[in-house]
Amino acid sequence: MVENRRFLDILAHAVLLLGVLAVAFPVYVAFVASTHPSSDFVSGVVPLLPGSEGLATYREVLAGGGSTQMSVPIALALKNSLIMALAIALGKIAISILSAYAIVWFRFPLRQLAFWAIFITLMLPVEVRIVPTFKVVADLGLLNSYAGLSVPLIASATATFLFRQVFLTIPDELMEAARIDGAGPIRFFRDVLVPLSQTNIAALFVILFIYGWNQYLWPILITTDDSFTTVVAGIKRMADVTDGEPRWNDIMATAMLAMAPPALVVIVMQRLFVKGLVETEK
Amino acid sequence: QTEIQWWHAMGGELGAKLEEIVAGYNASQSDYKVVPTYKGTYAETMTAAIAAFRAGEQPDVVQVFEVGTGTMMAAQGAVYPVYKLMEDMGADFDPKGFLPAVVGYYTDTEGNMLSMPFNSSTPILYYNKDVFAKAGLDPEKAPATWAELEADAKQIMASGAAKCGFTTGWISWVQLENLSAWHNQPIGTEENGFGGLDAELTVNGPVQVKHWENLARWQKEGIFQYGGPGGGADAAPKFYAQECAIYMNSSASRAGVIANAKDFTVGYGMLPYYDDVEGAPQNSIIGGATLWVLQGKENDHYKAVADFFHYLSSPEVQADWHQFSGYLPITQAAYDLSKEQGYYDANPGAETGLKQITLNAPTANSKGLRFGNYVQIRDVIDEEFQRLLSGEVDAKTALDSVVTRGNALIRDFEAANK
Amino acid sequence: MQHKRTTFRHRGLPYLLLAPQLAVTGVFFLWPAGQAVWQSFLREDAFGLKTSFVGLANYTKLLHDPQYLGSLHVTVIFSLATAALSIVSALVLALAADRVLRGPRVYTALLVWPYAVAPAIAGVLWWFLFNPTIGILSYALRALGHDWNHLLDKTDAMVLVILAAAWKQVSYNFLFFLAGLQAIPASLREAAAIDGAGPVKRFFTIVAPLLSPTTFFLLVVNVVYTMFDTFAVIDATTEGGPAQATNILVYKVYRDGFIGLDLGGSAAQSVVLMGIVIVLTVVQFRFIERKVTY
Amino acid sequence: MAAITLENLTKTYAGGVTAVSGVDLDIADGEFVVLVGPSGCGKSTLLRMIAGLETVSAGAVRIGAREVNRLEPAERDIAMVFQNYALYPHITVRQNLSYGLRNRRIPKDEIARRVGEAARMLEIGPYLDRKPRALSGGQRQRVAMGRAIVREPAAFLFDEPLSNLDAKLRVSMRGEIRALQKRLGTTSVYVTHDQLEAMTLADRLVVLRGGRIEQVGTPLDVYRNPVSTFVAEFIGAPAMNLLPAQIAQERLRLPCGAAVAVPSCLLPRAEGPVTLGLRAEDLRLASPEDAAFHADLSHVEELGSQRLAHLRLSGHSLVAAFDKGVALSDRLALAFAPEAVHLFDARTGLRLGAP
Amino acid sequence: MAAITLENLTKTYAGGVTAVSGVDLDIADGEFVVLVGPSGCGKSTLLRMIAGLETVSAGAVRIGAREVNRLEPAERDIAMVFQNYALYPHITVRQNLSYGLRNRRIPKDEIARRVGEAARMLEIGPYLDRKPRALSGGQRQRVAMGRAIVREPAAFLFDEPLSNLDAKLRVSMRGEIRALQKRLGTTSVYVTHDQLEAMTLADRLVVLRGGRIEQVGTPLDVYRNPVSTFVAEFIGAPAMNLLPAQIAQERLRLPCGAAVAVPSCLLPRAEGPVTLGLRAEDLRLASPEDAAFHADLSHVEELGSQRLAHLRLSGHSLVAAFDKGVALSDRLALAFAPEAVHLFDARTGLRLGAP
Ligand SMILES: Nc1ncnc2c1ncn2[C@@H]1O[C@H](COP(=O)(O)OP(=O)(O)OP(=O)(O)O)[C@@H](O)[C@H]1O
Ligand SMILES: Nc1ncnc2c1ncn2[C@@H]1O[C@H](COP(=O)(O)OP(=O)(O)OP(=O)(O)O)[C@@H](O)[C@H]1O
Ligand SMILES: O=P(O)(O)OC[C@H](O)CO
Ligand SMILES: [Mg+2]
Ligand SMILES: [Mg+2]
Repeated sequence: MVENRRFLDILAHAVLLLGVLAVAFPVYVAFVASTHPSSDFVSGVVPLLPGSEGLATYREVLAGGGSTQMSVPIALALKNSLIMALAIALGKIAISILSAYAIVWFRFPLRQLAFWAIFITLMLPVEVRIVPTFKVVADLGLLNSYAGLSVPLIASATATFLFRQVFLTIPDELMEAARIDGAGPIRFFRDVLVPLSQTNIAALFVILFIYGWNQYLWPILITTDDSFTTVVAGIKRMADVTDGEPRWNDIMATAMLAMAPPALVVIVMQRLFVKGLVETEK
Repeated sequence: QTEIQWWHAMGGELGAKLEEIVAGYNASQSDYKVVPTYKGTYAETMTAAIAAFRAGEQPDVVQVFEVGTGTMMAAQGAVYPVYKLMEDMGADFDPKGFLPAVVGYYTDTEGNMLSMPFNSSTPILYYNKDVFAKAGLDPEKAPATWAELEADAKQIMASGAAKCGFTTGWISWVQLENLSAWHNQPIGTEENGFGGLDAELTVNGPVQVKHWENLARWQKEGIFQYGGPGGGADAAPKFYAQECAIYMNSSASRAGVIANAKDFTVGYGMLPYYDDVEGAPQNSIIGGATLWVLQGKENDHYKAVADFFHYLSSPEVQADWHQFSGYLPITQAAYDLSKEQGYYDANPGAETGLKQITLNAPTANSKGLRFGNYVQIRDVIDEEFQRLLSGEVDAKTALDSVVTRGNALIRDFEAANK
Repeated sequence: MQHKRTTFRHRGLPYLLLAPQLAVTGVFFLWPAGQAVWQSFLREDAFGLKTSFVGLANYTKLLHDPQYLGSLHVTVIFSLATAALSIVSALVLALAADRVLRGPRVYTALLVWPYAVAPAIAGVLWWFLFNPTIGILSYALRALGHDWNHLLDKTDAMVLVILAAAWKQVSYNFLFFLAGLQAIPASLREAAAIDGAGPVKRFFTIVAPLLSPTTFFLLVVNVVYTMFDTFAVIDATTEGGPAQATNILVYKVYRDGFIGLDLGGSAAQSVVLMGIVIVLTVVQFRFIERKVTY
Repeated sequence: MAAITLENLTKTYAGGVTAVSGVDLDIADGEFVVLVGPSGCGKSTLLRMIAGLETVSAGAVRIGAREVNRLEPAERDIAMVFQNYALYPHITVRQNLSYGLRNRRIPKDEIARRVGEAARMLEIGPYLDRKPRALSGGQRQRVAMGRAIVREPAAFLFDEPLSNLDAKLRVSMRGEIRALQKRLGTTSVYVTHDQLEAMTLADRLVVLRGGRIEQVGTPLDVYRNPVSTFVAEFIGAPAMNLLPAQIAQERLRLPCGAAVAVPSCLLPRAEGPVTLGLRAEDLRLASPEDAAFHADLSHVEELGSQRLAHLRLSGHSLVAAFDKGVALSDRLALAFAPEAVHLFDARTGLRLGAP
Repeated sequence: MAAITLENLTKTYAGGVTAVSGVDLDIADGEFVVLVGPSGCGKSTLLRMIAGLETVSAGAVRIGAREVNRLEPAERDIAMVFQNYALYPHITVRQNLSYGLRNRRIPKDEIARRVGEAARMLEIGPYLDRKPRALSGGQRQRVAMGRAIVREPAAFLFDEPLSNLDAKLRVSMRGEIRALQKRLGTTSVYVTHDQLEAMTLADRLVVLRGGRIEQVGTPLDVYRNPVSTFVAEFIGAPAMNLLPAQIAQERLRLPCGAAVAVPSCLLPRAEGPVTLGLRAEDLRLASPEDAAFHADLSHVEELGSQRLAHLRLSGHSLVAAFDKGVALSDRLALAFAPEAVHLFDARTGLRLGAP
């Protein structure tokens, strides 16, 4: 290190600790709120120390008992979220790796066109053209289905773009060596490319899982049947109450349950997560 | 077994009760099964149903609040008028058994009932008797006029019994639509829109302007606290937390009030009025929602719907729902049954709403409203009210703007439904 | 557009490989986008029972609609403020993390997880913190003399959505800045130190300019994020209010389309938004391609 | 094993660059040919056309008797060793070696035998179950060689296989490659831009320049009789000293004015300007009387075994190599043998007279 | 300009690695000292301690009269040239050169003067307004030098400044650096792992091994009298031949059994096993009778100016360098002068007897 100034080091730690606190504070409050009985919120301010109702609240929320705002048990919504997130992540990886392969290692008429047709959607979120997309999905009869929840969201080009970037960094010679070794395109893909992209695939999986899990508007729109509700979409339902008072403890418990899986994925697979994130964007 | 979908907007205690009623129905017979789905607020439920209709995934029955009536009525290929449904299905159905104040809102010009009344309400006034007592006011006497209310509120605040005088849900419904009806002021031309699609809003009259001026002033003085747009989700907690002594909202808020007001006694009163306005108090208009049947289903679905509606309008179910929720009894039979059961004696104040809508024979100004795109106009009203409260505009400008923007929406609707 | 020095010679295979992606993209992206364009020339009633062609009327209306222009204004403020807030705080954190020798990984782990929190959840959390009645932060603010009320006060509402949106985005920016900082060769900073530049001077004359590609990248990504991905944040907190003070463009598309049931107007807005996204995509793409070859 | 014949081989890239043009070359069965030349002269392109990795724009490549222009690389019966080794990073050394054989459905035991033999020959037995990343540069190089050997191809193609190694390792690997090729007797084409590597490895050297063959010959041949100043400067380190000179009256007049008598049989023409080439080791210290010319010492580099004297001669710099221990003064009297003289056309740079 | 003194300098990294231990070294004012040694021997660490980029674990660094252990790099009055040049990529060459001066608030016209002078000296005038990325490797190298020069520091520190350049450029840049330093007379410490660079540049060579100084001396000194087999193998190319041998009765018995008479004054001890070192150029062809030993020729490398004969002697390999043109048979009779003999302790590898 260039400077060995203690003051700067202490300042750096202080800034980081402050950052960690700022980042954690809302979640801490949510956790605290989830452990108090709902009556504690009717008057006054949210307490700052955990209460004793936690287990009961979570149990109740998971089973969906009693709460009419959320007419599906959260356990079911969690399952739906999981299915949706997995379908999006796996589906996107599968179609993207194939198309990136075609774009990088083949020259063919209309390649340019295919390239732009795919990449024009790179940053085009579904929200922007939500009404017609909804209509298309409805016309295809995909409302209230896992396919409807996931397929329209696997189309975006981010993953294709990542694979393209990864493939471009693979030395030309590797494919040449494989060709000399008698491998055709399929064999090269299977024997070399896929195994080589393993960590990229895993990293991308982490990112896409989070992306899929966190979807909000889309599941709200295309599910009219509560047995397909996802947990992130469902929370809004709990917060909107007519002529009554939101059940804060239930809402916050649901929020905790909704953010725990992706947050855990990030923390446990931090290395893959960072890799996936940095790569999908650059 | 035929399964029918019912999308509704009943959250909280009301939702629980609704599910109980449905469960009761499902248990009462084995041919049909009703599946209730909570779809959020009234506006969300209605728009979700419309979007679903476009996508061919509509529910059989959808609960639409009173101000959606204009839009639903105009959609002739989309809704199955209830009178016709009952007729087609040969159900045993007597439109005359319904309270006129209720069905008037939902009938076409020929007097046919288009949707099935289920939960009709009207706004009333709730107050905290303990706070009143603490402030040295008579806890048995609700303020009857706005002047009294202002005076009471000041005394309450001065005594420290509560931080604020009053709050309210549904600004548009309570403090504009009902305010107009209660003071016999027109909300729009063409008999508040009942006369045709070419109506225009007229809510920028002097009474409305004066009231909104007062609300803005009271808010600044702390007498009034805003509870948010739409239903006013933040209003109820202020009342429950004893922050505000008075709370105006739907009679159907009663269920929630009873459930949440554990530490104090609640009093009930009619909406306040300005005693210098001639003809006030007239009568309040109903709110709440009715059940609309959507087209595009198999016949057996409609059979099921008819059967279910029959069950819903039975005096027992209606009386139970009315007593639990605070919604008006929509049939004479349910009302009579409740009386018979001694419900009103045991629950003083429970009859307030009913008395209020029947206070006088409705005039053209007080029988309700029926404009196209009114759901969107409600958003406009909320926005303009927020502008008023934040000091951006004065009451006159806000209401003028409601009229201009509202009229534009009505024109859009007219154009699209030609 | 790059490809490999040697490529496979097959004719049919590449089309086969592209088929699934092209199909999904075509059906769920391009086709709806085309629909949006078509719809933007129509007027329709809510139930879709009556349709008429109105030409550019929806666009003209849009351009003269003070609500729409207001939303444009709101979007610009919201995007820039969120981007600025999250970028600056992330940069400060990244600089600190880059400086500490021990435990940067621990700090990183503690800082990155909000990225995993759904925008909707982030919105709910901050909405709860700032709830005028029971929220702990509004309580604290009241104690400090500010009567927080995002239900009425436009500034409060804007601050709320900016905080919620930025909170979630800080971790993302942090990671990129940290990577950017670590990619600056240590020898450059050492050279600058030998050249007599202290830490502050080094930051402004060497580190900041070298980070500028990262910063530019983050700026575009953050603007895209705030313009489009914060839908859920808005929906879970202010729903565009009060008085449309936080009604950003993408939220307005949804509200006018699904709640307002003004399909033509909403479609016209979609088309405008898609134009914006495509411009941003091209800008970003240029930038990425340049970096790859650099 | 097979001979390789290139006939009028030409490559024009899509962009319009003609990287190789009209190359004719016969490579005998078992011969070790090195393609050498500066960066961008088309060495890799030429090699890759032989391998089938680039299409041929004109001309033909023949391996053995077959014209292979249209064959896939895998069908040409060649093996290639790449500069970056191009080992499959995700599989073990053993799998790397056997991949090509498995693709060709060679029986398992035959694969095992060949891999074992190659491993023994290259002494990579202990690493067979490691992944390439766990190997040092030299070991990776050997594995890359091994992958080529197990295929038992008709020819080896090498594209700068040693340039990723450090100097010491490069020297020893170069010995190994040479020894191995001798032993297997496989026809080999080897690309490098390092003249030392070219000199020490080749049976025959092909010097390329701008896509064309400049000179073909044994290393010593090329060293002794470069056909042009281009080759003269390229082959040999330190590079050959080149000085402008004049021929007049059987004498060679140097820039400093000194004139050296040269037997006329060695002089290609009677008159005119030429470029004089002298190798550093062909300059020797002379007594002032014997001296062909005098030059100023600018500095000396001590290589330990040798002393390199950097000299100035009327504005031209030249280098002379001396044995260690030789004492050098500030101004040196230098001489050279007439046979050591290389003469080139002053304008075209082409060698004058007999090689 | 100033002398640099290192006293018992030691560096232990946080991880526990002791990269440099107990180094004592006096570098005279104006001297050009090269630190050389294999990768990881602590060269960079030593240099960076002088620069102030690493803290000192024990001992002292003195520049001129001052102990600088606790001074920031900027306060030490040194300039450093990095392996990757470390040019600021976002500003022009001119701004790169002047950055350090501006930080020190040198007046504008003085800055302009110094930059102009450095640019002239290094011939980078035409590139002054380019950004570094628009320069070639050699040009970047010069700019890096320029940045050091304009500072007019007490000492230059170089960390492998040439290792990113290709072979030809490296040779010419090495000449330029040497000339420049001579001209400016600035004390310089230069790190490299290339022994040739070390030999040709250094006034004094410091050979490091495992964080300790193995030998200090002029390049020729070190070449001629390596203190250990480590130095003997490291300095000189090809590396010194090392053979196990026995001393008995004033004779040196080689592995092949041959015994060579060596004057006893040259023998450090009367008896026992030793390691015999012989440089390739010290071996000469002899008549069978004169031969000290016979060896089998395994192969010859033609370098053009030289022929390197790779030989086998009872299982040991050795290399002999011959002039070009020398004819070599399959079995060579070789001799060497008694003075050419280097003897090392067979166990410790340390040089035996007088240097
Ligand atoms: N794929 C390509 N497309 C267009 N031009 C190319 C391509 N590959 C090489 N070239 C050009 O062809 C010429 C010869 O390139 P080639 O790679 O054969 O040179 P080389 O002798 O191998 O050089 P080096 O020693 O740098 O590897 C160069 O001018 C190069 O720019
Ligand atoms: N920052 C560090 N932390 C811990 N150990 C280090 C650090 N830097 C270097 N080392 C170790 O110190 C020893 C000496 O490293 P140094 O970089 O000085 O070697 P070097 O002689 O410069 O090698 P090279 O020729 O590869 O540059 C090595 O073992 C290295 O692994
Ligand atoms: O809260 P409710 O159900 O009484 O309805 C209130 C209003 O009528 C809604 O428009
Ligand atoms: Mg090449
Ligand atoms: Mg080093």
